[in-house]
Amino acid sequence: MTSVRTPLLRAAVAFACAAAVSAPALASDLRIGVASEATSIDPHFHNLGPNNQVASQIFDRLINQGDRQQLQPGLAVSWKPIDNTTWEFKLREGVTFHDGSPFTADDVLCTFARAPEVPNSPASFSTYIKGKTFKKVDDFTVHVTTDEPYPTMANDLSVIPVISDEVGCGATTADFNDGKAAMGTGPFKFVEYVPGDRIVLAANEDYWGGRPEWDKVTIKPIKAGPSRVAALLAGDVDMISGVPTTDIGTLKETKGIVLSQGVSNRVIYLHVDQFREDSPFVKANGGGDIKNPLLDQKVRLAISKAISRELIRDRVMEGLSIPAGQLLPDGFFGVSDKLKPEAYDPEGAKALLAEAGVPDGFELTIHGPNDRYINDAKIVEGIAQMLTRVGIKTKVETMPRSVYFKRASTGGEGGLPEFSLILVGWGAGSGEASSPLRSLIATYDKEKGMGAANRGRHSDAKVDELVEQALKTVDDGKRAALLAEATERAMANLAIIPIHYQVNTWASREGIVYTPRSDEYTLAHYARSQ
Amino acid sequence: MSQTPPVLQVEDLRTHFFTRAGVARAVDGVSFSLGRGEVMGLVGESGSGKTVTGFSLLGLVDPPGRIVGGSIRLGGEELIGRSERDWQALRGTRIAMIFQDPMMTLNPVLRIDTQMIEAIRAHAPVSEADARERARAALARVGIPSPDERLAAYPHQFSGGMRQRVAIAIALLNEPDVIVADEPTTALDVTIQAQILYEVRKLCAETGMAMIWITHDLAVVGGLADKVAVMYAGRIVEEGPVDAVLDGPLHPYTHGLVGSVPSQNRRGQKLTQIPGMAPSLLSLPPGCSFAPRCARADGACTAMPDLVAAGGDRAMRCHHPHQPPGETAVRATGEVAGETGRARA
Amino acid sequence: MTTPNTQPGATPPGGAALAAAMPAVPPVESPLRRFLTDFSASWLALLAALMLAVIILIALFAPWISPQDPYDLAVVSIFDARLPPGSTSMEGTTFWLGTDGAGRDLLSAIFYGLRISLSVGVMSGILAIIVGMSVGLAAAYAGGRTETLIMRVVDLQLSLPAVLIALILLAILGKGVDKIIIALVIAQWAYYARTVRASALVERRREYVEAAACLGLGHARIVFRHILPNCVAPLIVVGTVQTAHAIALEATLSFLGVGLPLTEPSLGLLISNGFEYMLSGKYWIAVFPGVALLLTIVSINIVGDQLRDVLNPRLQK
Amino acid sequence: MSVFILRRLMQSALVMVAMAAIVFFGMHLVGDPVDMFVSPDMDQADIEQVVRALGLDRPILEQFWAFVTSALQGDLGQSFVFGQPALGLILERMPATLELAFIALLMAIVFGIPLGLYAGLKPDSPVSRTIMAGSILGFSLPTFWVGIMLIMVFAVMLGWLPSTGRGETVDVLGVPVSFLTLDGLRHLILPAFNLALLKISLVIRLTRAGTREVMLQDYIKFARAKGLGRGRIVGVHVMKNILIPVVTVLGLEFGSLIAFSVVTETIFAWPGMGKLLIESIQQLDRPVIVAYLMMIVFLFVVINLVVDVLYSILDPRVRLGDRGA
Repeated sequence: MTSVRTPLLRAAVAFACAAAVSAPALASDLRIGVASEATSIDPHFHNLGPNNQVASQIFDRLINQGDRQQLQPGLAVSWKPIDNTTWEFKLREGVTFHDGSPFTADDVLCTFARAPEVPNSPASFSTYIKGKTFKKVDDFTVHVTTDEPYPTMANDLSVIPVISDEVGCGATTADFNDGKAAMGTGPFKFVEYVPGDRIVLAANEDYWGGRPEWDKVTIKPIKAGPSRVAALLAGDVDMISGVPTTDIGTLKETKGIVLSQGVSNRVIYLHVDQFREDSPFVKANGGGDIKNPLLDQKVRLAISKAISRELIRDRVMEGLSIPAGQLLPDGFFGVSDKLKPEAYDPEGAKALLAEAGVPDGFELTIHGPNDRYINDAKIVEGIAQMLTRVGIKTKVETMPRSVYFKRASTGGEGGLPEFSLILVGWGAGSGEASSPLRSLIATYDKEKGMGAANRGRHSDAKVDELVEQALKTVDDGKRAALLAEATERAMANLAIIPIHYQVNTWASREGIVYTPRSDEYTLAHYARSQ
Repeated sequence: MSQTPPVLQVEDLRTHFFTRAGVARAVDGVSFSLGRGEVMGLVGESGSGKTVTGFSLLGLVDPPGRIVGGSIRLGGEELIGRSERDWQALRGTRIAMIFQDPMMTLNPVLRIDTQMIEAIRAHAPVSEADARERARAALARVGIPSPDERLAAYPHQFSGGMRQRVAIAIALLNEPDVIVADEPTTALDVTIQAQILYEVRKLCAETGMAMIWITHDLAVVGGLADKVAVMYAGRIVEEGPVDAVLDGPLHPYTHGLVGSVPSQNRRGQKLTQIPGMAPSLLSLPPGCSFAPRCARADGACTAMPDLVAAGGDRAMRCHHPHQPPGETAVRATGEVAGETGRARA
Repeated sequence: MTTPNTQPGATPPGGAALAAAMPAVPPVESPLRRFLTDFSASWLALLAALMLAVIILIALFAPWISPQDPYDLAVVSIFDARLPPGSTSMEGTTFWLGTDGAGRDLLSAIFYGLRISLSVGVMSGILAIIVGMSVGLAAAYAGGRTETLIMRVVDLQLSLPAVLIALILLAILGKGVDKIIIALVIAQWAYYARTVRASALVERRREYVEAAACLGLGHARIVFRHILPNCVAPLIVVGTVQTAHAIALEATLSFLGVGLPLTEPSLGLLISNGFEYMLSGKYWIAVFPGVALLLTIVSINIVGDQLRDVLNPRLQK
Repeated sequence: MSVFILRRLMQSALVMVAMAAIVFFGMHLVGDPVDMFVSPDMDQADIEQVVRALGLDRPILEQFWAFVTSALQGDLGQSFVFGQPALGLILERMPATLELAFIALLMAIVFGIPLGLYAGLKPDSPVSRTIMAGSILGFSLPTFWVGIMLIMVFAVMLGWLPSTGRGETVDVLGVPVSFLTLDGLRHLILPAFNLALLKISLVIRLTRAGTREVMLQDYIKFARAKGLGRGRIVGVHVMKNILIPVVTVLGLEFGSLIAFSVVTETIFAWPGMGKLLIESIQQLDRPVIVAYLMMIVFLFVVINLVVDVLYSILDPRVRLGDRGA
C-alpha cells in the first residue's frame, strides 16, 4: 500500500514542523496534552488513572512504581516481612513536604486512615487498605499487620499517595482542589487547577530524588484525539499522550516530532459465556435455539484460532499491539513463559467446530464498547469478520461504555451478565498476574471477593485453588510459579480468549523524550530533554 | 393661469420596464404642464402608467424600470439626466409625494417626530429643536389635534385618516413647488376623504403649490382639480380643463369612464361599462391601444392617433372622437372653470 | 406568455410600485406549471434539484449499484482496511474511493450511508410532520385553553435546542436507527406544529372556512379539505430545511458518540470515523463521505431556499 | 408585567421538575454509573460499598424524592464523578461557555448583518450570490467538521492561532474572562467562530430576507421621496425593521449556541459546561446531567424574558402583557 497524501496535508506537516521548531516554550517549561482529565487533586478521592497520574507528580507513595511498574523505594527505603503476618516499612528520612514540614510515620498512618474514608468517593482505595493494621514503631518505622500472610503488601501500598498529616488528613476534597491541602512530597508542587482547562505544577526544588528538570508543568486535558495531535503540531503543547493509532504514521514522518512507545499492562481479551446452556446471543443457523456451543472448550479454541491477531495488529492497530497469549505481557510478575499467542488457523478452527458438533457454525452477536480501549469497536468488527469467515455468523453491536459495562456485568436476567461474547480490557494496576487472575479468571464469589469482573463466569476449582494459594505465598519465587501455573491452566481451558496487549504512544516535540510507562500514566518527571 | 410660466413641464416622458418577458412601456410619451397653485388630476385604470408617471417625476423609478427619454423641467430646470444626488436634493424640497396607502407609508418602528425631523434635516442644516417646531407646525396645519403629543407617537397609534394627514404634513414640510399625490384618499372612508380633499385644496391655494392628483376616481377629480389628464396604456389620451372634459368627454375611453361614474345629475340613467380588460403593456396592439375595447374602432385605428388639440385647452388622441359639444359648450365650460377657480381662491 | 411581475427573479426592489403599475393579466397557467417555471428560474436551484434526484436514486438503489455490500462481514475484511482510492482488494475488486478503517469499500459505504442518512432524515421528517401537523391543527382548530396549553408546550420544546434534546434522549434510549429517529422526531415535531398552526390560523379566519362551517360541514371535512391543503406550502419549506437539519444533526450525534451503530454507518458516522483520519494523510476516509454529506445537505437547502422564495406569497407580489 | 413574569417562572418551574424527572428515571434505566467508576481491582464488597455510598442501592423513587426535597433547598446533589456539588461544577464552568457563546453571538451580528444587508440590497450582484452560497455552506457544514478544519488551517498550517484551550484569563467581578487578554482573545477566536458559523449564516439569511421585504415596503419609497440619503434609509429605516426578527431569533438561538458548545468545546478543549455535559453523559453522572438541564431551562427562561423585553423595545407595536396573556 502506498501512502497517498494530499498537498494540503503535506503542507500542513511542513508548516507544523516549522511551528514546532520555531515556537517552543522556554526550555524548562513542559506543556502536556492528555486524553482524560483528572476529576480531583485529592489523591484519595477516586482510584482512577487520570487522578493517580496527577497525584503521582505531587505526591509520593511508600513504594513507587517504575516504568514497568517494578517496585522502587519511594517514601519507604526498604520493606520486608518480619513474620508471617507483619511487614515492616523503613521510611525515608530528611524528606519534607512542599510546605516545608518534615515527613514522618504520622503522615503515613493518617494517610491510610483517610484514604478509604473520603466522602463521596466513587471508588476509594479501601480495597488496598482493608484488613491491614498500621502501627507506628518510631518516626521512621511502620509495621503493617494482617490476619493472614499477605504477599502483595508492597503492591497494595504502591498505589496509595501519602499526604501530609498537618494539612492533608483533615482536609476535604475541595481543600485539595483549591490547593490548600495539596501538599505532597513529590517532584512537583501544586500551583493551579482550572477544571476542564489545566493543572499547573512547579518544580519541587528540594525533591529527595533530585530537582526535576521542568520548572513549570502544565497539564491540559484535550479529549478529542485529532485535536490533541493538532495541538502538538501547532506547538501549543510539547507532548501528548494517547496518540491515536491513525496519526502515528503521519507523526513518524513529521520532522520535529518524536514518538515513544511502550507496551501497556492492559490486555484486550474476549470473555465467553461459559455458564448458560441457553446463551442469549447465540442462535442456531437461521435463528433457532441451540445449546450454547461456547461451553465447549473446542469451540472456544476454534474462535481463538479463527482470529488473526497479526492482522488486527497490522490493519486495525497500525502495528501498535502485541498479540497476546495470556494475561500480562512478558516480563511482568507471575506470567508464564510457556504461553504463546494462538496462531491464526482458520482451517483448524473449522475442524474444531466440526469436532464440536457444529460444522456449519452458528449465529452469534459479539458486543463491545466503542469509547473505552484503543480502536475497541474496530477490533470487534475485525473479529466478527474473521469469525464469519470460519462459519460463525457474527453480528456486531458496540455501545458507549456508559451503557456497555452495566449490561456486560449485570444486564441479563437475574442480574447476570447479559452478553454471550464480549470484548473487554484489563489493566493490572499492581503489575502482577494475581490481579487479572483474581478478578477475571477465579470463580465468581461474592463472599471471597473473587472473580468480581468474571463476566464469562468461567469456573475451575483447580485454578481457584492455585490463585488462593498464591495470594497467601509470601515467597516471590513460589508465588510467581503458582501464578504462572494458574495462568497456564486457565489459558488451556480458554477461560478468556486474549487478543493483544495495547501499546501506548506518546508524541513530543524534538528535544523531549518520554520514557513510556506500562501503566499508561503520563508523568512529567519521566519526560527528559535531550 | 396659462400666462404664468409653468412650475412643471413634462414633455414626451417615456419610462420603460425592461423585464425578461419584454419591454413594458409603462409611460410612453407623456406631456403636460402645471402652473403655480394648479391641481391636475391624472386619471386612469390601474396599470395605465399613472403611478409610474408620478414616480418618474421624483426619479423614483427602480430597475428594471428606467426613464428612457423625454424631459421634466421643474421651474425651468431640466431634471432628466441628473445624478441620484441631485434628485435626492430635489425630493421632499422642490417636489414631494404622497402615497396611496397611509397604513404603509410611515415606518412602523420609528416615531412620527423622527420621521418628520429627518425629512427637514436631510435638506437643510436646521437644529433639532427648530426642526421639531416646524414638524409641530406642519402637523397643526394638516389639522392634527394636540400635535406636540402626537409627535412622540408611533404610526400604529394613529387612525388611517390621521396617518394620511401626517404623510401630507411630511410632504408639506419643506414647502415644495409640486406635490404628487398618488391616490391618497382611496384607502380612506368617504367622510374622511372629503375632509382631506377640502384641506388639500385649501393648502394648495394658500401656499401656491402645484399638485398632481393621481386617481382612478373621476368624482374626486371633479371636485378637486383644475384640469385633468386621462391615461391609457402609458399614454395620455385626453386632457383639458376638468369640467369640460367631464361634461363632454371626447375620447371613447374617457367617455366610458365618465359614463361609469354614478352621479346625481344622471340619476336613473344606465351606467355604462367599458368592455374587456386593460391590456398587458408587454403585448400592446399596434395602433390605438384602446381599439380592442372600443366600439368605434375601425381600420384607421391600427395606426396610432396623435394627441391633437381640440380647442379650449383640450387635446385628445383618437381617430373617432365623440362629438365635441360645440363652441358654446366649450366657452361655457371655460367660464365654469374660471368661476370655480375664483370661488376656490 | 409569462407575466413579468410574477417572476421572482424579476421582482425588483420597486416591485410594489411596479406591480401597481402593471396591468393585471389573467392567469393562463396551471399552478403547478407556474411553480415549475418559477422554480427553474434559478439554474442553481435546478442543479440542486437534479443533484438531489440523483442522490435519492442512489440511496434507493444502493444495494444494486454498490460494488460491495458494506454490511456483510463475510465480504468486508480488515485486511483491506485504509486502502487508498483505486486500490484492488485481495479478491480483485477495485475500491474506487478507497476503503475505510474497517476495510469497507468507501463508495459502497457512501451509497449505503446515503440510504441510511436520507431515510433517517426523511422518516424522522415525515413522523415529525405527522405529529406536528396533528398537534398544530388541533391547537388552531380547538382554540381557547387547549390551544394555549399546546402552544406553551411547543414554545418550551422550541426553546430547548434540538441537539440537546436528542443528545439526552439518545443517552437514555441507546443506539440504533429507530432510536435516533425517535429522538429526531421528539426534537423536531414542534417546528411543524408551530408552522401548521400559524398557517391554519390564517386559513381558519378566512371567509370560506367560516362559510363551510355555516354550511354545516363536519370538522374533519373542514380541516382536511379546507385548512390542511393551505398549510402544505409552508410545510414543504419547513420540511426540506428540517430534513437537511436532521441529517446534519444525526452526523453531529454520531460524532458525539451517541448516534448509529458502527457496523451500519450513516454518512454522519462515516465522517465522524473519518474525523480520526483527518491528520493522518488518509484523506479519502474523511473527505469523500464529507463531500457526499455536504452535497446532500447543500442541495436540500438550496432546493428548500428556492421553494421558500417561490412559495412565499409575500415576495411574490 | 410582573404577572407575566411570574407566570413564566411558574411554567418553567414545572418544566424543570418534569425535565428532572424524565432524566432522573431515564438515566436510571440506561446504566449503572458504578460500573464506570470502580477500579479493576475492587472486589464485590468494595463495589457494593460504593453503591451504598452514592445512595444508588435505594429504590429509584426514594432517590428521586431525596433529590426533590434537597433540590427545593437549592441543593441539586453531588456529582458522582467529582464528588462536588453538581450545581457548583456547572457554575464554575459556565462563564467559559457564556463567554464563548456571547462572542459567537457578537460575531454572528458583526458579520451576519452587514453581509445580509448587502445581499438583500443587491440580490443579483455576484458578491451577493457568493455571500448566499457561503451562507448555505455555513448552514450545511457540520460543526465538528468545520472545527477540526479551522484547527488544521489556522493552528497547524498557518500557526496564527492556538489550537485548543482557553488561555490566559483575568477576573472581572470574580468571574474569569479571557477576552480581555491578548492570549485569551487569541484562544477565543477559533472556537467562537466555529460556534458562530451556523448563526452567521442564519443572520445573513434573516437579514437578507428582511431587507428584501422591507425594501419593498412603501415606507421605504416614501422615505426616498422625502429626499433621505441611502445611508439614512438603510441605516435607520431598514435596520430598525430587520433588527426585530434578527434580535428575536438570535435571542432564542443563544440557547442553541450554548447547546452546540457541546461540540465546539469538545474539539477545542474549551473548559466550559458543554464539555462537562458530554463527559457527564459518557460517565452517567446523573446529578450533573440533571443539574445541567435544570440550569439550561432556567437560563432559557431568562433569555426568553430578555428577548421579550428587547422585542418590546424594538417594536413599538408590541407590549409585553400582550404576549403572555
